[in-house]
Amino acid sequence: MKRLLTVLLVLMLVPVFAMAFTVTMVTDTGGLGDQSFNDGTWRGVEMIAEEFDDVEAQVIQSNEQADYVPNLSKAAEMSDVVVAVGFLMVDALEQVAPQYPDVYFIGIDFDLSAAGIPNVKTYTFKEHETAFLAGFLAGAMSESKIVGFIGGIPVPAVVKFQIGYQAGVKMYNKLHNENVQVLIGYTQNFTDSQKGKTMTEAQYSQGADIVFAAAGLCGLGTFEAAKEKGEGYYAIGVDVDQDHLAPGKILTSAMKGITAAAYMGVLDAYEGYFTAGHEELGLEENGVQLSEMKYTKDIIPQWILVEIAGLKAMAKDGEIDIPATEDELKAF
Amino acid sequence: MNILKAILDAFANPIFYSLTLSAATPLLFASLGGLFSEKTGVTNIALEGIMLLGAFSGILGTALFGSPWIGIILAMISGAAAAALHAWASINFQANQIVSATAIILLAQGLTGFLLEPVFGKPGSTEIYDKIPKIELKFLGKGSFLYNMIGSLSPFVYLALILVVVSWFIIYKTKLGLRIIAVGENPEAADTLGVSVYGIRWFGVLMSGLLASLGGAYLSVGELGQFTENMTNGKGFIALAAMILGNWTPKGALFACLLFGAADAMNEQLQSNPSLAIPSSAKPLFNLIPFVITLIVVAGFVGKTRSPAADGVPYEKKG
Amino acid sequence: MNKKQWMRVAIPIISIIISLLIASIIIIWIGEGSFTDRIDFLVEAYTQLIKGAFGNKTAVMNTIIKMTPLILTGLAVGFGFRAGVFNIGAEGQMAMGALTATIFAVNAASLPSFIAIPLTMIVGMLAGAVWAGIAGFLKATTGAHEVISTIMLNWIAYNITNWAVTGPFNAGGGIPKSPEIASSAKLPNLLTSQASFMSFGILIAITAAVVMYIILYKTSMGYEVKAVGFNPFAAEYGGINVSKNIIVTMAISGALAGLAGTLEATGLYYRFYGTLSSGKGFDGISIALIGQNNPFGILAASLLIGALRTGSNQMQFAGVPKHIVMIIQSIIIFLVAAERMVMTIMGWNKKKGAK
Amino acid sequence: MPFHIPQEEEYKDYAVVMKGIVKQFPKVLANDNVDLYIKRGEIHAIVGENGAGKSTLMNQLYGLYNADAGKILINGKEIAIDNPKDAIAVGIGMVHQHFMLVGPLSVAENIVLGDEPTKKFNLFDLKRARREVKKISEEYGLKVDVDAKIEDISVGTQQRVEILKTLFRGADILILDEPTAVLTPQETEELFVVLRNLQNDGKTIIFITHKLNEVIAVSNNVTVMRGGKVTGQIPTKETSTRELANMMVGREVLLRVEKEKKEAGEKVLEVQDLKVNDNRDLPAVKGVSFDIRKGEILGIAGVAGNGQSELEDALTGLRKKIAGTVTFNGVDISTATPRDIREAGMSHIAADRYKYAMVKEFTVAYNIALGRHYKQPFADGGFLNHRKINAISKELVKKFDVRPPEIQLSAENLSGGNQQKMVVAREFDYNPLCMVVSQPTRGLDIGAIEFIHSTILDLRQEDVAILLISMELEEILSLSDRILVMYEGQIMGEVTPDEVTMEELGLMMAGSTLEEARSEADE
Repeated sequence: MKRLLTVLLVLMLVPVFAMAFTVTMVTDTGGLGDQSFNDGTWRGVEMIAEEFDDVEAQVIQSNEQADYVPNLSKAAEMSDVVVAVGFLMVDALEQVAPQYPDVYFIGIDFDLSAAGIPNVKTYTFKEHETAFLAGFLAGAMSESKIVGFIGGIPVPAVVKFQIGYQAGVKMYNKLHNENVQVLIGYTQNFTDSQKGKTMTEAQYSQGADIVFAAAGLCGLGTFEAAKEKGEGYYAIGVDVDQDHLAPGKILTSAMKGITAAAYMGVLDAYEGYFTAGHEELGLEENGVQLSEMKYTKDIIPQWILVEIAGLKAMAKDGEIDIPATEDELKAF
Repeated sequence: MNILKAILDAFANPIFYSLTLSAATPLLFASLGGLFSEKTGVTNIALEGIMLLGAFSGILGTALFGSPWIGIILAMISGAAAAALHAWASINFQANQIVSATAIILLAQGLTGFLLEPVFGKPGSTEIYDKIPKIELKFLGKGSFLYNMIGSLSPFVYLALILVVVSWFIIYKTKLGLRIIAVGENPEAADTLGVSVYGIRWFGVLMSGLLASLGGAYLSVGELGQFTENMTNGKGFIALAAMILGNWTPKGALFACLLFGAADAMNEQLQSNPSLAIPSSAKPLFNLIPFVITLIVVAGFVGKTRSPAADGVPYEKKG
Repeated sequence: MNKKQWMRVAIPIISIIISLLIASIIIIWIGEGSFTDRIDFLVEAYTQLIKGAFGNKTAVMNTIIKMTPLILTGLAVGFGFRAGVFNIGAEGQMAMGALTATIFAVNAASLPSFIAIPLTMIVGMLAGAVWAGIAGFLKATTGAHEVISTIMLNWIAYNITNWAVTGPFNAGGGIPKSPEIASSAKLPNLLTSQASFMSFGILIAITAAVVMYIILYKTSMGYEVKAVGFNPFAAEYGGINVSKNIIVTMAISGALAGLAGTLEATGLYYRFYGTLSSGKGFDGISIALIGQNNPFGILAASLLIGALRTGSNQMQFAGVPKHIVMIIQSIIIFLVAAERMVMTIMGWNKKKGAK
Repeated sequence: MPFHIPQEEEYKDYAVVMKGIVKQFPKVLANDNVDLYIKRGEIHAIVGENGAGKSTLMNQLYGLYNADAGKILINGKEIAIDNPKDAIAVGIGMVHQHFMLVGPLSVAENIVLGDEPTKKFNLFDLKRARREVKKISEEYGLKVDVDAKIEDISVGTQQRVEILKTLFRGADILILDEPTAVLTPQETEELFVVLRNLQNDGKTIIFITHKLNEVIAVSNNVTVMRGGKVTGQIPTKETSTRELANMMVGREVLLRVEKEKKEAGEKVLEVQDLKVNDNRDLPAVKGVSFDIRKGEILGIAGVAGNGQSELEDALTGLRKKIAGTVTFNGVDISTATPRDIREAGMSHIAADRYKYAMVKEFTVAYNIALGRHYKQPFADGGFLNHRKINAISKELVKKFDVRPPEIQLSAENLSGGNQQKMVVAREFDYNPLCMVVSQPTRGLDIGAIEFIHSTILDLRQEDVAILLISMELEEILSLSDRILVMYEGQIMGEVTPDEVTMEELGLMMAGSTLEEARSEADE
């Protein structure tokens, strides 16, 4: 009730004082420039700020785990909406949000619904669903019948990408009675792009011709490796549409709707439709998808695109249950 | 038996060798750099920072002048500048060399992170720019084992190998090298013979800047065509370890870097080898391989290494 | 206070002033508008920096939270330096200490607090001690250079801890963190303010500094450590077992770093994160050096760095990037290292020659 | 004929004239208006105690220090010598007391360093370097193996390398700072031959020493220094060691210690077939056996590098024993640690004071506690007892006349002699049964030497067994009851001081047995 009053009061005052609606994003230690969820979220926040004159957006970057609580607190003190990015912030958000009941909190890439805090909305993504389609595409496109996967640190999002990718390949094998194999490697970090590159080259040398990197900045090395390797070798991007980073060499990108989630979350808060809780965005919600394949549409045979579209429809309708864990994959 | 087969697979794979070389290259540049500095008696643990500056300046030069070659030059200039700072403090002001170097690492991390936004317009990483093209040895026959092994390498790889020979030559075959050893072992003796201790030490430290920055430039303009924050990822420290492991000789540094590169390449080959049915949750443990091997080599096979006698000891001119 | 002691205090302070001046130039450079606008911007930036570090109760608490592990890693590195060993491995020791302590603390539910808390600390310190002890042992027995071995052990620790929190020791849900520790092992809070809480870890860290001071200056053990650090040959001549001392020093150094990690796990996060150490081991090197390897100097240096780091988060609101603090820190360290440079700048550098 | 002080017009006949040299160090006035006249072609000795300012003066001539006042004339021309390069350019070469050699480099490389012959592209021409070094080494009869590494050759050879270094640079004026300190009498004699040859070749030689008989033996003129001032200039022929000693010290000195006769007691230390390796793991002590009794001084004579320091280290537990047994006071200490050995009652004055016997960064009080820092009365239950440490230190500093008597001063701020007194004070305070004393007076001035010698003799009176290792033959001869001569890790024979001559001892130190030495000396 009190909160509603506050919101009403704010809304009434807006035309009079043109008081700004402040959105503060707190990055995790990856910081801006990670070409992944920090950048994607920031893009979403910026879109709102560009769209509405009275929305101001700012960002605080965190240096270490210990910064999350103070940074979220500071952000809460000066803003109407705080966007917390990255799964490592889950505990900090749980700690901070109840202290600032008048501020909306949006969490990206983790689920805090179990805590039942009324001013927190979190989003996660069904990475395995988009990876599933990417895996199918890779399986179908592979000449060598071997495809690769490179992960950063095996955190949930990365593992879901891996499982979904493997499931996609398995699906292709089943449908076309093939035996495409998946090579899997982990760089154990999200920043060492040279390592990403050498690991990709290693997988190419072991017969893979398409490598999917779900490893943050390491993926930049994967693209470089694909470029250098030349004809017949491809990479697959992750998180955001990375196709333009190596036009024609990145078959597709397994995108998460980070930007959209951030945009929707902030917009809801701005327009007064904020609902607490959690949303897991999958194919069905258009929360994850493959990129539009701007540069590769022409090299991918039509039948593959058609089959992918079919699988996507089936997944949306719940006719395929895409696995998200190792056990589910085995059963799949 | 699978693991043995997987290891043999790796050795049979020509790319294993080219990956060994490309993993060893940045380390080798920095190791040789550290070697020059320490041979003259100035420790330089700032290699990590100098590499990072080199990587950044390499891309900066490429972005400003459109040529990665100019990027390399700029990288070397920035590396020399950082080294000059270290030299100035530790030679002329007899500063604690470890502290001064620690400061330079921090400065490099702070400065490159800070400058990304004002210079390239966004934090974290830059756009992709041109990089130095690889040297293709077409005569080996594209696709042949030998071609896959060494047929397509960055010029940096050759440069690093050449620099091993050049460094060996400078240190052991020239007048300058004789003076470098003398200053690193007994600066007072050198001083009494009219050899400029400060001059030789400045040379050594500046060389470490030039070489280590090349190692950094290799990562940015040689491998990726872009700079990302903290992209050296501790390679400078590994290079330092390689230099010590190599007992302060160019040849030793070469072997130590190759060992590390090979261990790293082996890790990559083993992780992805499908014949080893390893659950993905255990794969990260493979990344331990290079470090464990180095530790074993250091402890078991090399034992005591001997640093130049005056390494790390500031020299104060008399009078 | 004689002149020499006075200089030891004066030089770091002058270094701080000079570095802030240099940072000011950078801030003015990135500012926009007229010169007065830029000056306003500078004033605003530093106001935010100070506010962020000391502006209110929460800020002070945050500064103290930051400085707690820094005190301990600073002591760890500084203690090593005293015995002539360069422990670059505080990073790994901190992580291993925290991980082990967390594993213990997660399973400590059946123990009462007054047992669980000290026992967890001992476990964490032991783990750090063992991890550093490996390097000490290798140095003492095979002569392996501690710089190489601790660097390698850092990487090994990094990979092991990351594997542990994503694999066998994962809290579930896959986020790279361990399960929460038993409440009996959590450090009680000394202060709380809004969302922040501050455990009594700081008291432990300060106690550790005092204990280190006593060890270094009041015990025969400290005497031996210093003798080995200054002159291992003379130490051996004086009947001191140099190898044993190196191992013990490394182990104590590692125990301090392990304690740093343990306090983070049991007083701040209540669990282990893969990113827990995040460079604090390396910060320990600068802190030990700014504090001139003196436990109380290290306390002061930790406060300085902790405050700069905390304040820098707030400074971002003024539009100054976080990296500026790293630049400030690097200049301070550089000038402390090159103290003669400072003395020359201040015109104190009389003709040297006293040997 | 008294010493001739040249007038300005005569300066051209003088290789070196230093006039009114003043050099102020932060705490001492090292050179106080010093005049020095060195005639061309002469051997000129500069004598003085440690700290008299000899080395400081020479370091200015060689450009290592810059004078605060005064001028330097070389062959009559005033010249500014700002660094060694300038000195080398006017033909000055210097052999320093602490050799300035680079261990891992070869003899030839060391000699040409700084003035290297080069090939095309500025490449170092090792062949030519070897050739040139060989040539001058033969020319002056200074035999060296040009390819040997410095760290592998004897001290005597290292000195030859040092002299060759100056000759290689075409030096006409050679400064030798305490060149005989490390040589056998024979080597010293050889050195003198070399010096005379050089003199015949027209070289001018400045010879710094505190051994007065050497001054008499080799020099033409002497300048005596004390406390930074010149206290005497005299032609050698017209003076005596006694007169020089008085000028040097400023008072009458006893040149010979008086030793009371004393019967030795029971065996305290027994060494049997001891074998020890050196740092490079090569045999250094090759099976020696001896024993020491209570109240006797056993001297070990020998040229540096013949296994004495390895023997010293092995007895005191600092070095592993490869074979043999050492029994101390009835207990086998063959594998004991330094602490065990100290606990058993052996104390040790190490040859290398800076490296072993003290921690220069520690205070005097802390240095006095070294070795006993862990036990009563210095420590109590693991805690240092600073009150006791300070009280004991104060007492010892007073008793042994360590100056300045400030126990909280860092040891590095004491002079060499006072550092040694501090070490001696500590080791004496152990109340040892046996004491290993190595090079106890190296680098000390006469006053300190007198003091330390008499203290060692006091210890003997207290029935302590003393092993005295020294390269100073006079010291060995005047203090020891029995003398063992070591050569290449073996004992060449045992003699008593009154049955042997200096010459015979010298021959034994060079590898002859006592009989061979006697017959050779007779010839």
